[in-house]
Order: sequence, then C-alpha cells, then structure tokens
Amino acid sequence: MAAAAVIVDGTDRTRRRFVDGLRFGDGLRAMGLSKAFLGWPVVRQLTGNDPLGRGAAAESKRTRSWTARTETADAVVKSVCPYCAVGCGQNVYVKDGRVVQIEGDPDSPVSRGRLCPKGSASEQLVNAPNRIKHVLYRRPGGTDWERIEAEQALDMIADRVVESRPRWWQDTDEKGQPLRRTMGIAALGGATLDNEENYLIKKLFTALGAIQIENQARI
Amino acid sequence: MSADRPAGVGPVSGGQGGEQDRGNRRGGPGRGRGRRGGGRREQPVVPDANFVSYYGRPVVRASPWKADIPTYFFAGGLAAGSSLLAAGADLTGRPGLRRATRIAALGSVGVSLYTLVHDLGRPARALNMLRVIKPTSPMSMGTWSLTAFGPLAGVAAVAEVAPALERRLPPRLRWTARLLAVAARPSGLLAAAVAPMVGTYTGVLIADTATPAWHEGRRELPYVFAASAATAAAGLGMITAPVAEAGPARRMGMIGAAADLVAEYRMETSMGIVSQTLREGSAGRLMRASKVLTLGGALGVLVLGRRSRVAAIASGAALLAGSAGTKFGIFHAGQASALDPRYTVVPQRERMEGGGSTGPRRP
Amino acid sequence: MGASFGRGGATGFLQDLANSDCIVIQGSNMAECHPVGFQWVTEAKKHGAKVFHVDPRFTRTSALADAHVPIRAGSDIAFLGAVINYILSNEKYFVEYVLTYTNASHIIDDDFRDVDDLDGVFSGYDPETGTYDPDSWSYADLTEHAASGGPTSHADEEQNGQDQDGQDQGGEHPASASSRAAAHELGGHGAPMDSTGIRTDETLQDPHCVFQIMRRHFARYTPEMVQEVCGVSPEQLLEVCEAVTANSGRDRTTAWVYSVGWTHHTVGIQYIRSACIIQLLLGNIGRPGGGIMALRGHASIQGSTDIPTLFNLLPGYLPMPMAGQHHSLDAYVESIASPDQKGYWTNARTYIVNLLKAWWGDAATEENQYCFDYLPTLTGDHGTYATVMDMLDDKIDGYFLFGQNPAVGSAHGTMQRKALAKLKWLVVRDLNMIESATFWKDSPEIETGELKTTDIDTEVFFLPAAAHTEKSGSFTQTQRMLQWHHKAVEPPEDCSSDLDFTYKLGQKIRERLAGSTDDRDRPILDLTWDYPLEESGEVSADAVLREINGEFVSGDHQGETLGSYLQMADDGSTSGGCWIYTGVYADEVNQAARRKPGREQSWVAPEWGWAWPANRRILYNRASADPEGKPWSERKSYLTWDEDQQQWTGPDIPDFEPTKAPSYRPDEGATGPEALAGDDPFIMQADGKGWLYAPSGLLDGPLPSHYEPQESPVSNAFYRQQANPTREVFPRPDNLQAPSGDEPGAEVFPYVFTTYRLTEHHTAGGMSRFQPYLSELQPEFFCEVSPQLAAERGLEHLGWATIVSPRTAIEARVLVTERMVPLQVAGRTVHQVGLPYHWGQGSSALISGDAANDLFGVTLDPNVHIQESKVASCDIRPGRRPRGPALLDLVADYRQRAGISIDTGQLRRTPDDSANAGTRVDGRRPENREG
Amino acid sequence: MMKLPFDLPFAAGPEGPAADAGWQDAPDRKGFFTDTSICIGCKACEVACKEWNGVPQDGIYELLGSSYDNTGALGASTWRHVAFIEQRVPRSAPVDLGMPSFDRPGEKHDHQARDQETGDFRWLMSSDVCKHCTNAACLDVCPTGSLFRTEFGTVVVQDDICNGCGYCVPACPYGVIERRNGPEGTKNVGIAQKCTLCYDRLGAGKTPACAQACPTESIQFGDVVELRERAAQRIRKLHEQGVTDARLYGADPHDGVGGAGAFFLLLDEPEVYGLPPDPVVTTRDLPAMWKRAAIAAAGLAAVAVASFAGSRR
Repeated sequence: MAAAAVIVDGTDRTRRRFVDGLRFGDGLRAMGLSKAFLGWPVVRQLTGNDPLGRGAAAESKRTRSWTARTETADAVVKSVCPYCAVGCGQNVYVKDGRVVQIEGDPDSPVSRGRLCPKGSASEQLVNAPNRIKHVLYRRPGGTDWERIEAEQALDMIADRVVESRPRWWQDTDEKGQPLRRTMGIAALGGATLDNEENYLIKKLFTALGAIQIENQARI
Repeated sequence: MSADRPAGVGPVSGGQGGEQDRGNRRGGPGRGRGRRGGGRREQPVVPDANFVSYYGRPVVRASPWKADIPTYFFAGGLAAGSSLLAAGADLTGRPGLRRATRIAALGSVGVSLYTLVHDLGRPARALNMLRVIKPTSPMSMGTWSLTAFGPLAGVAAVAEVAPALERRLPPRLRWTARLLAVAARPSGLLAAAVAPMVGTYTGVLIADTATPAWHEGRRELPYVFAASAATAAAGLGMITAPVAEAGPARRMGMIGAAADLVAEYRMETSMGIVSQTLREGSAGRLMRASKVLTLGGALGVLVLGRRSRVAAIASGAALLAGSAGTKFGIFHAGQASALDPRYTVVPQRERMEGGGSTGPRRP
Repeated sequence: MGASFGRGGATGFLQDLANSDCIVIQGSNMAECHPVGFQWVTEAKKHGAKVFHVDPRFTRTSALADAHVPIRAGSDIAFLGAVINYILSNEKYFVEYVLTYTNASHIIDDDFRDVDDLDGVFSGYDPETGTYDPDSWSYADLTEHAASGGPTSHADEEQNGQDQDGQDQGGEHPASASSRAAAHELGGHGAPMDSTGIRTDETLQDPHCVFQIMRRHFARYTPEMVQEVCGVSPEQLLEVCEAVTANSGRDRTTAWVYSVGWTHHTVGIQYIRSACIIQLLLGNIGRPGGGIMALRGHASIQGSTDIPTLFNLLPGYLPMPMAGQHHSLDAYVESIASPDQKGYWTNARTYIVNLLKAWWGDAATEENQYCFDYLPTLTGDHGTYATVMDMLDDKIDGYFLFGQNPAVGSAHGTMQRKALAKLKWLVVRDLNMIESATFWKDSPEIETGELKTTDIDTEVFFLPAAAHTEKSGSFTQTQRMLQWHHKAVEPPEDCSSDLDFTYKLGQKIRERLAGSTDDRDRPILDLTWDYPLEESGEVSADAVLREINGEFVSGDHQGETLGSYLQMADDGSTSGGCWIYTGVYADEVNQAARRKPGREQSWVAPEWGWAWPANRRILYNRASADPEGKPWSERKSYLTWDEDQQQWTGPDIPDFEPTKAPSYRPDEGATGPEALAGDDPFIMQADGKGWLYAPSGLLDGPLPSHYEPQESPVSNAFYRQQANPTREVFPRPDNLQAPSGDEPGAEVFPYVFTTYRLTEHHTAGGMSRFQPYLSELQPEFFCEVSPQLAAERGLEHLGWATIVSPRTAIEARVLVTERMVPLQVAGRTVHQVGLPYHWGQGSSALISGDAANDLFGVTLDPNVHIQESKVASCDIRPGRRPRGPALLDLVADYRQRAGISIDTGQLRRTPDDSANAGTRVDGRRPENREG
Repeated sequence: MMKLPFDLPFAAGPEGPAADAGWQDAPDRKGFFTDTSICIGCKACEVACKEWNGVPQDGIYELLGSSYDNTGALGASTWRHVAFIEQRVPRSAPVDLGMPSFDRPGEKHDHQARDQETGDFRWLMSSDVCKHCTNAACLDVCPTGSLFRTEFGTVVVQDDICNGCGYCVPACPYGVIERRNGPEGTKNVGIAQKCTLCYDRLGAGKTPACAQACPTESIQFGDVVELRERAAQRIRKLHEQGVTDARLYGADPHDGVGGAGAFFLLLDEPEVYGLPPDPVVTTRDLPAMWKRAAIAAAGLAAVAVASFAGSRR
C-alpha cells in the first residue's frame, strides 16, 4: 500500500441520533420482552413525539445503525481518474483489500471533487464482475481461449520477441547507413498508460531496436 | 403540434403515449399511438385539450397492483356486507341466512387477506403492517380493521360448526367448542360493528393516491364501495341462503344497487376529463357490464327474487358480478389514467387556470 | 502550437478559463467530453463571459453556450481565416502585443509565393513528391544565410541529399522532416533557425513583412466565402468576430478551446495554427483567461507524447534519429537547433546526453558518444497506420497492444482487423476482453467470410491488466500537469501493471540474450534495468519516475535528484530520462504526488501535482506583462517585474528567466537563452517571438489555408487545389477513397459524416461498454440525422439505417433530431450524419454495435501522421445492412457506381481539369512511403 | 374522527417536517436545488447515485429514442434521471403573462418553413430526483412505517421494513417511487425504492453522491432554507439577463406538497420535463375522505338495519 497517500479519515463516525420517546421505559428494560414491546413502533408512536408514526417512531434498528461505507473504510487512497485528460482527483476507499468506493477528491483544484459519469463509474470499472482476471491464450487456428499460467505466457512472449527480432533485423540501409533496428515487432499503447509505463516501454523497445512503437496520441 | 413535425423529435403533446409496451418508462414517440381510438360509442365529455408531456410518458406512476388488489377490494366489501347480514340474521333469528353469511364473511375476509398478502413484493414481511398505526394510511387503518374483523368473523363462522365440533372433540377439549358457541354472537356483532369500516375504507384507499381516476373520484368512492359491498353481500346471501330467509339480503341488494348506480353516476359526472377512463378500454367494458349486471340483478330481485330459488341465484350472481365489475372497472380506470399523462396534466392545468395554484387548503 | 509558440502543450490550465471574458469552443465538445473541465466555462459564464460553440452538431456544449454556430465539418480554417481577416481589416489587433511579442514585423524572403498566386499551393511545392521545399518561406536574411550553408533543413524527394547539397545534414527523407514537425506539433519545440540578423519593419508596411503577407493571404476569407464554404451566415460570423475582439485587449481576454475535432484532419495542424494566429493578434497568449486550451482525450495522452511511445520521438520531444542524417551525436544535435539561434533548444545536446545516460548508465561515455549509436534509426513513416499496412504485407511478426483497441478505435477497422489476422503473435493487455483480442472469432470479417477462424494463424495472448487503483504511477493531464495516483489495492489474480509486465519482459529477454557477443544485443544488455522492487514484488514506479527526473551521476551532489533541467550537464555528469520532466522529483520528493488542497492555496494552485516545464501553469506568461514588465491592466495582472527585488513576481512560476529584466538586451552574437531579450516571451522559439507566420517547421505551409477534406462533396471554393497537397495518401486496393467535389461519382456519396464521442462512453468502449451503469445510458449505436435528411432518405426515428462509404457499410439506429442542421454550402444543401464511435462488433462487452471508424479510410496529416477521422463522405439508406458476403456486394456496387479506382482521391495535387481526377492514371503513383 | 394536531390534519407544522415527525433538536432540513439552466446532461448524477447506493442497472439495453435519455424516468432503479428536451422556441421569448398554456411554446409556428436560425433551437436538460416533499404522500400512506421522515427532513425507505405493498407508488404525485422488479436475487427486489438523499452520507456529514459528482453544480445540496434563498437570487439574476423563461418549481412552501425538499429551476413548463404542473399531496384530502367514508360506513350500517327492519322473514 502506498504509505504516502493513505489518509484515514478520523472524523466522528457516530451519527447524531435523536430522542424518540423511549426514555420512560428505562426501568423495564431489564426484561427482554418488554424491550421488544417497547421497541414496537406502535408503542413508540403512542408514547413519543411522533403520534402519526411517520418519523422517529418508525425508524428501524438497522436504519439507526446505517453508516456510510466511507466511514468504515480502512483507508482513503488518493488517485486520479483514468478516463479523460482533465485529470480529476479521486478518493479511493478501501476495505479489507477491496475498493469499496471511488468518488471525487474535493481537494483537487482542477476538479473540486466532481466527476463525470465515467469517473463516477470507475468503481464498477475496477470491480467489474465480468473483468477477465486470468491469462488466456489462443493458439494458431484455435477456436477458443485456453488458460495458461502468467509466468508461462511471459516466457512464451519473451521467446517470440527474441525469435522475431533477428528475423527482421536491418543493420544498414541500401546505402550502408546504419539502421540498427528490427521491423518485426510493433506496439500500440493506450493513452491511459502511466508515464512510467510509457517510459519503460519506449526504453525497452528502443533498446531492442523496435521502432514501430506507437500510441493513441496518433489516433 | 404541427403535423409535419417528424416523429420523435422533442417532447410530444397530444394524446400519445398511453400505450405502454414495456412498463412505465418506455414508450414515447415512434412507439405507436395511444388509445385515441375512433369509433367508441361514448364521445369524451370534455373535449381533448392540447397538453404537453415528456415523450408521452406518464407523470404519475401506475400502481404495481395486479388482479389481487381489486379482488381484495371486492372480497373485503363482500366480507363486510356479509357480516352485517349475519349479525342481522343472528338478531332476527334467521339461522340459514346467518350461517351462510357468517361463512361468507370468513371466506371472503380470508380471500381479502390472502390477496393482500399475495400482492406484496415481500409476502414474508406481511406482519410489518402491524408495526405502526397510521391514520394517514388507509391501508394501515384497513389492515388494523381487518386484523380486528378477521378473528371476530372467524369465531362467528367457526361457531356455526361448534355443535358438530363438540361431538368430535375429545371430552377434555369440548369446552372449547362450548366457548365458541357462547362467543359466537358477541363476536359476530363486534365484527358487524367493524364491518362498515372494512367495507368502505378501500374506497378511501384508492382515492388516497395521485392516480387521477381514483383521486378525482374521491368524493364518491366511499359511497360506491359501500354500496358495492352491500350488493355483493346481498347477492351472495341470496345465492347461499334459503329464499325464505333471504328477504333482508334482497332488500339490501336493491338498496345497494340503487345506491351504487347513483353514486357511480355522480362520480362519473364529477370527474371531468378523467371520467373518460371509466368509459374506455377494459375499464369501460367492466363498468358497463357492472351497471347492466347490477341493474339486472336488482330488477331480478324486484320481480322474481322471492319466488324462485333459481331466480334468486341468478339475481344474486348478477349483483355479485356487478359489484366485482365495479371494483375491477374502477381499478383499471385508475391504472389507465395513470399511464396517460393527459389525465394528470390537464386537470392540474385547469385547476391552476381556475383558482390559481393549490395552497395547503382544505378540499 | 509548437510551430507558433515553441511548445505544443496547452498554453494554460483549465481553472484559468474562469478568468476568460469570452470562450470559443471549436473542434471540441467540451461539455460532453470533458464535463468536469467544463465547470470552469460555467464559472466564466457566471461572471458574464460569452461562450460560443462552433461545431457541425448542436451538442450538449452548444446547449450551454450563448450561441451555437453550425459549421460544415472540415471547413474550420475558412471560418477562422475570416476571423483573422476581420481582425486585420478592422484594425482590431492588439498593436503593442503584436509588435513586440510576435513576428509580425519580420520580413520574409521575396521569393515567397502565396497560395493565391499558385492556385492552391505555396512556393516550393514539388508535385511529384507532394512535399514542400520551405526555403522560400524563411525570413529574408535567413534565406541568404541558409543558402550559404546554414542548418535550415528542407525536404528532399530522394535519399541522396547528402551528395546533393554537399552538406552532411542537408538532405533528409521527406518523412524525416515530418517526424521533426511531429515533435513540434505534438508538444515539442519551435523549429530550428538562426535568429541573428532578422530584418524587421516596425511600421508593418513592408509588403514582405509577415503582417502584410497575412493581410493579403486572409483577404479572401470574407463573410461571403464563409457562407459559401462553411454554411455559416455573415451575421453569425460577425457575432463571433465582434465578441472575440471586444473581449480581447489590455483589459479583457478570450480563450480558444479545441480538441480532436481539429486534430483529426488532413490539415489538422493548420486548424490549430489558425487559432494561434488569432490569439497572437488579439494578445491572448500567456495571459490569464486567454490562451489555447488543447483538450486531450485521455488520462495521459499528454504524457504519452511527453514521454512518447511514438515512433518518431524520444522523451522530451527529442526526435528519433534519422538514417543518414543523424549519423553522429553532433549531427543530431545540430539538426535540432541551430547553435546561433535564441532560446532553450540550443541546449539539445544536454537533453539527449542525459537521456542516453539514463538509459545506458556507465556504458554511455563521452568516448562512445554516450551510446548514441545504440538508438535505432528511422527511414520514413513508421506510424501506426504504416505499421498496420506492413502487417498486411506480412512484414511484422508480433504486436503488443497496451490498453488500446484498434479494431474499434482506429480508422478503417477492416484494415486493422485483417492486419491483426496476419500477425504471428499478438499480445493484448487490457482490463476487458476487447474486440482487438477476439477478432479471430467475432469480427465482422468473420461474418462476411473474408476471414475464417481456423485459418487465422495468429497466436493471441490476453494478459489482464491492473486498473489505476491497482498500481502507482503518474498521468499527465491536459494542462501538462503530472498527478500521481497511488496504489490502493493489489491487482487481482493474474492482473498486472504494464509497468511490471514491461520490466519482467525486459528481464526475460535479457536473460535469453545474456552472454551474446552480437553487437545488436549490446543496447539491451547494457540497458539500465535494475529497478528496485516493491514489497509486492512489482517494480517500483517511484524509482522509474526518479530516473525520468534524473540525478547527479558524479560530483558533489552525486546520487541526488536534479531540481531542474537547468542543472543538467552535457558531459555525462548528470542523467535524466526526460528533460522536460526534470524537477518532478526535486529534493527527492515525488512532486507529482503533492496534494495541497486547492482551497488552501492561490487560484493557480502551484502546489497541486507538478506541471512541465518547471511547474509553470501558464506558458509564455512573460507576455502577461507589457514590454516594460507592467501588467497590461489591473484586471489581467499575472506576472510583473518587481523593480525593487529585480525579479518577476506573480502567482505562477515565470516562464522566463526569473531575474531577467524587461530592459535586458542580448549582446551581439549571443546565442541560446542569453540571446533572449527581456521582451522575448516565447523562450523556446528560435527568435523568441510568437509566430503568426511559421517560416519553418511545418510541412504544409507557413500560413493556414483552406483545403477540403480528403473526401468532400464540395469543391474547394478558394482555388483548384482540392485537398491538402501534402497529405499522406495510401493508394491501395484496401484503402479506396470517394470522389470529391465535381468529380464524377461524387454524388454517390453525397453526405458528410462526422464521428464523435458521447459523455457516457470512453473511446472504443473498452472502459465503458463493459459497465452496466454506462452501457444503459447509451445502449445502442445510433446515427443522428436532420428531419430534412430523414425525409429525403426515408429514415424513420428509431428505425435502422445503413451508412455506406467506399470502404464498408455499417448499420445504426436512427435518431432524427433538429440538432443536426442541413447547411447551405456552395449553392446546395449539405447534410451531415453524426456517428458516435464507441461501439464495436464483438461478443464480450455488454453492448455492441457496428463501429463508425470502419467507414473511414486512411489519409494522414503530413505533419503528425494523424488520420482524418472526423469527416468523410457517405451515403445513408433506410434499413439494416446486408449480412454475410452480401455486405461486400453492396459496397462493391457503390464503388462501381462511383467509378472508384485505386487512384481516386489519391492525387495530392489536384489536376487542372479536376473532372479527370477520378480516373487519371498517369505514371508514377504518388507513393510517399519507403519500404 | 381522531383529534388531529394541526389545522391541516396531516400536514407538517411550522417547525418543519422533521420536528413534526418526532425529531427533537433536528438538524436543519437538507435538500437539493437543481438548477437546470446549467445542467450539461452528463448523467454523472445517475451513475454516482447508482454506484453509491448499489442500485442495479435498469431494464434492458435499448435505445429509447427520446433524445439522449435512455433511462426514461425515475423509478426503482433510477433515482436520478436526466431529461433531455429538444425544442424550438420563438426567437424572442414572449412575455410571460403567468397564463398557463397547453401549447408547447413555439408550436404554432411552422418551424420547418422558418429558417434554421440558431438560438431558436434549444436543448433542455434537467436532472430529476425525489422531491422529498414537506408533506410526502408516499410516507403518509406507507402502512409499515418503512418510509419515514429522517431527522434531516428527508423521506427514506427502510429496506429492512418495506414489504412491497406498493401503496406508495400510486400515491406519489410525481411518479417517483417504484417497487423494484427483477429476477430473484436482485437487490431489494419487490420493495419500494427511491432516492434516500444519501441518508448514510448525510449521517457522515458528506454531500449526497449526485451533488458531489455534478460537474457544473447544477445539483446543489444544502440547507433547504438557504437553498431557497440561493434559488431566488438565481432566478432574479436570470431574469435580469433576459432569461424570462426561468422559474422555480417546488420551492414554494405553500404549494400542494408544502414545498419540496428537492426543488428545481426550470426553463419551461414543468410538464415539458415530465413533472406535474400542480402536484398535491393526496393526503391533503384524506380527512375529507375519511369523513365521507364514515358517512358511507354509517350508510352501509343503515342499509343493513333497514334491510332487516320491518321485515318478517
């Protein structure tokens, strides 16, 4: 977990609650049955300030303990919306190693806590039930996916890079001018890549001599 | 709206969108015209007013209720009227009528409670109805009434079988049957005391909504429902009780039918544009049938009721069906009125035009 | 914008829009595509600002604007040119600003000929290659200088420039110039040039001065012409002209906002240039509430050009070396900036040496030119479209897709998918099972029978990616600001970040090549690839950012991070992966992660994140003060010269030497930053001035000139040249183009279609069509047509329509709406069809539909190789499209009726008799790509 | 009839709905002011609401053809709904005489014959939501007390109590609340659902999700009293700027529902947006209805008595 950014909100979680006319029965509370009876909204209605049973008297026990999940989160992590280039600040609420809420960060001078529908849907983006979480492989001519191990996939890809690179290697052009490149491997990146990711991709592929490294900026 | 406006551009006005092919939220332009069918016998009392709506979509939401709820209205009325007849029969010494109506009261209150629970989205939570007593909620008041009425009617009805029961029970439990026999009359009378409430609150229940056809009928609906309760119970009484004892049922049927027809007429003529919904579609068919049946039943009673068992059954059935038709008709009219924004917007516009906006004032 | 101001990034920041007195949104649908940014437009409106939306469609932006000006897609230069004409002919320009801060007074070579003299091309055009020799465009004295052996580069048609010019760097591939131009435009720098001895005429009367050339050039951009070309009435034009001029000057500022509605054209760069000219004339650059806001489309699209995964750029807008031209480090450096010019690009050597040190560490030494020859070299356009065509020609084995969905998002989807099917192997890394990963089983070409699953031999690896909450890293958003996002949770199961994947892939490759003695493996084996790992075992993004920032390699401060690119040395004693980002890790602190709440600092909020360069928020902000350093007005005060403290002060970091007085004048012969005078606000430019006229650096002309889109139903009203004569064309059987204008067959594709985004979706849908909450908001692919077009073609609201282009036909539900307005153009009615492009055909997303981008062909802007995907020609007909092979028959029938051949629309120079254009086949095809 | 606390039997008293519902020392009443004049129709409110409240996706994925509105209306699974209205208006806005009109503005003009001047066309967008009425019919008629008035003066469904009787659905004069349909297993299926004004967030001192997300502050959250002042100012300003169409909807405490906790600034008649022009809380008429019911009940009893009276078998 990124220590620098974890801010646990320490504000008072207890919700203000209001008297609903139950005090008179204090003496009887020892008995469970009477407690249940006194908790009966009809009784609260008749004994409290809510004779029509439209407010305090009708409130359920669960409602009373209803707490915003932002209040019970383990951590609030500062993030940035991954969609458009406005770069809205996001607060990511985490509970038990899971993202439970993503909302706008009011601290951001750019977005002032606001999000568009896509930004507002980013919790669904990261917690999507239909998200694919396993490495899949489709063999030549194959009609379906096969599941393979992540490490195996990485090895296979590395093998293919090492194999394709010399096959399309060009040392010089027809005039003998140095080219020092391979034309057999290309890449296309989305513009949701981090700067650090772009940097490593450019660095690695350039060192490999691959030049057809492109991204969405061109599209 | 100009005729050359392409379908589906912008909000529409006019009577479009009554047809709801996929629930309230769908519909709108390009999805077929609504129910402005030509060739209807009755022409609208109030001419079509132009009005604006959002793609012809409803403004208020139709109730999610299905046949359960009009059945519940009908059965509740039947139960109420039956228990009144039962009490009278008990007091006037008509055991045949008493027995028939007591059992009818129990049976129909059972149906009433069953349909009420069955219609719930979460039937397992039916008892939550007893969490609160809310005078602002006719359903709450009604449920409490039924809660009181049901056991009382139950005791009275079960008492009808007390002698038989007594014979079958083991000796040490026979006291229960005896107790039942003793409790029968007070229970029946108490049930009859609650019954008028049970028979009429449903009228308030549906009137106390934003559904145009129901709310606009709020002045007459309690009367319509009370009258309908009377005709139904009378009809059933005529069917099930011996002709000789069924005089009060016949009288009740005739008075009820008369009251019903008068109240309905008054209702229809006081609802303005919304009354169309009582004349059109399935509601219109039901209302017309109900009137014919009610009138026919009453005439049957008047002419033949006392003479023939068959005639009594036929007339009773007509009254019973007439009552059911009224409840179902009104129910459908309400649903239809909610689905068509015209019935929400036009009366409100007229109200604003007439007396300015509504303040919080007494009706 | 690089060509005009020196840097390609947005000139200001979003919050500053609130200070505008007038905002023109053109080529952008800001309220829909950048809703949260739009709050600042709303703020401006609250303060009484006028907001205009100039756009083919009435959008949610138009709904909030004071006025919507419907314009024919692809005609913006004609409109903007008329605004310029209005400013010039009514003397509405900001005289002092223009005189001091722009090159208005500079004298241009008298060999320069404008488009009006040459029927649609500037002087120096070579119809054979479709390229310009820009020599005649230069400043008068410079040309002589260049002729005597200066470094100004010019495009040559062949690769033999070396011998031809007798200069080492004189010749270059046609596309090499474009790769530099791309650097300029995508965010880089002004063009190289010797700035000594520029002749000027302060009275602006010399017929060869920039000002007078502009006057003549834009004289034809009259309201009548705008009516004719754009379909915009003179009243609407006048309303905009009056508002922007009334709201510019000392006391008021106007902002211009654009987005991909401008860049996705074959003359996209010149669209932007037009706005730059307006803003320079009105004195709106470098000032609060002014500027040009380039709205990027994605979280880090700015970042992905700053630290580019682009074929022609290295980090920090350094060009990739060109074969033949950049044979040595020295030659490379000289081609970037003339040693005699002004400004900070003269330090290019420092920037590249630091990059090489960051990449090859100890292996990079003075002796081996810091491993400069480890860099591969370019020979032409190796952009994504060229690459895809190489795939089709079986020239590429493997392809990596990092979070990109070209099967839906790129122009000419059919070509994209067929190309994927030709690969040996494909690696798709994405959050969701996108169409580019499943093309082998559910692409439209499977349905038409063009591809067969069992015949596709491509191995496909799908690697699930980590979401933004599952990795740390920085995005650079639209105002050049880096913001760090912290990892909140671990990536689930096999999911991993692209950072970690790339790092581990590099490790595996290095393991396999270890011990190799082959020279070609040295770059990968010598690469610094030893990043620290996090506890989770993933590579540390923080460490990568630190490397990007750079550090002292030796000396007193060895091991410490650099605080600014000014600390960089060119002797190998410092390293830094991207010089423009240096400072982001100053004082060993990740400055991008700074989150001092906005309400606790000034409105500029300099302590939130970090903006390049050097955390400056408004670029060229020296221009916010008058030549003496005083504010132009109290209301628009920003940066001012403090006489007492002898420094520039204000809420922002000065984009200027902080202690250089306004009165400073460089010594004769000074170069680089020292040569910048105290009133040269454009510090990256070779002459320190904003360029109304671009004497070099652009491939398609020094001034914007209207050309029709590649496919257009109307003829160019200005001259015979129909479309941009330097556009990059690809005459191939799989890239057929519709006839345009008066050409026979143009009537077969009589309508203009334009594509766009909706608020509710994200580009190709990979991050929105998989989410129920977004999918339900815009569930189906639709086309928008006017009631008139619906009537003309029998289209029914909510029915189906088939849209046909020369490439393919797609189907969409019909929305008939008055938001689409037929325009009266060239004496006829031009109907436009609107198509959102978020949908694709596949089976994995919650919602699918035909892809609008399938309709486009591939024709590119010459400068930046960006495709024209905002406008093209089509037909529209009621009903669904045919299924299976019948679809191909339908399209073939259309092509036949239109008489389309491989050369249709592919001739860059419009022939005299344009009627023959469609059928003319004469000799050499205008191929401009090598290899 | 039972003794009723106020002149208006079931209406909230002068101290506001929370006090009326038994909350002592209640915090200031909370609500929304939705200024549709600056709504950009982005639907962030719809998504943010669903995301926070776990509201399921609504219906099937199908284009509705009502401009950019594909969620149709407020309902059990749409608690914020953005309406889109494309319309052509007369070039100069007519002086509003305060007279109701059944014609859509501009309709009498043959717009197709008119030239396609800009400015004549407008695209209205408005984010609708539960009104959290001062006198809330849904709450009044709820027989279980599931719908209740919170200390913030808002109206909330208690998911653990509601048994899905459906009475609140036709009771609401705005058609807001709905019983959720869906396959078994759908969250809260079978019970009434609507906006809670993010009751849990209010308890934590946070802004409701929709208002927090709204990019342009079209949705403003706050104390109702203050919001009403803000709305009045905004109206004044818009009228000064010549936007004479602007009007407030639901801000008047003397209207048929006693004023809405969530009120709106509209640019056209309410029904254009699918809102009732003059909504009335149905329970306003309930005492009268009870009275009539009592008479009817008495009548029923009397009929029974009459049926037996004087009869001999």
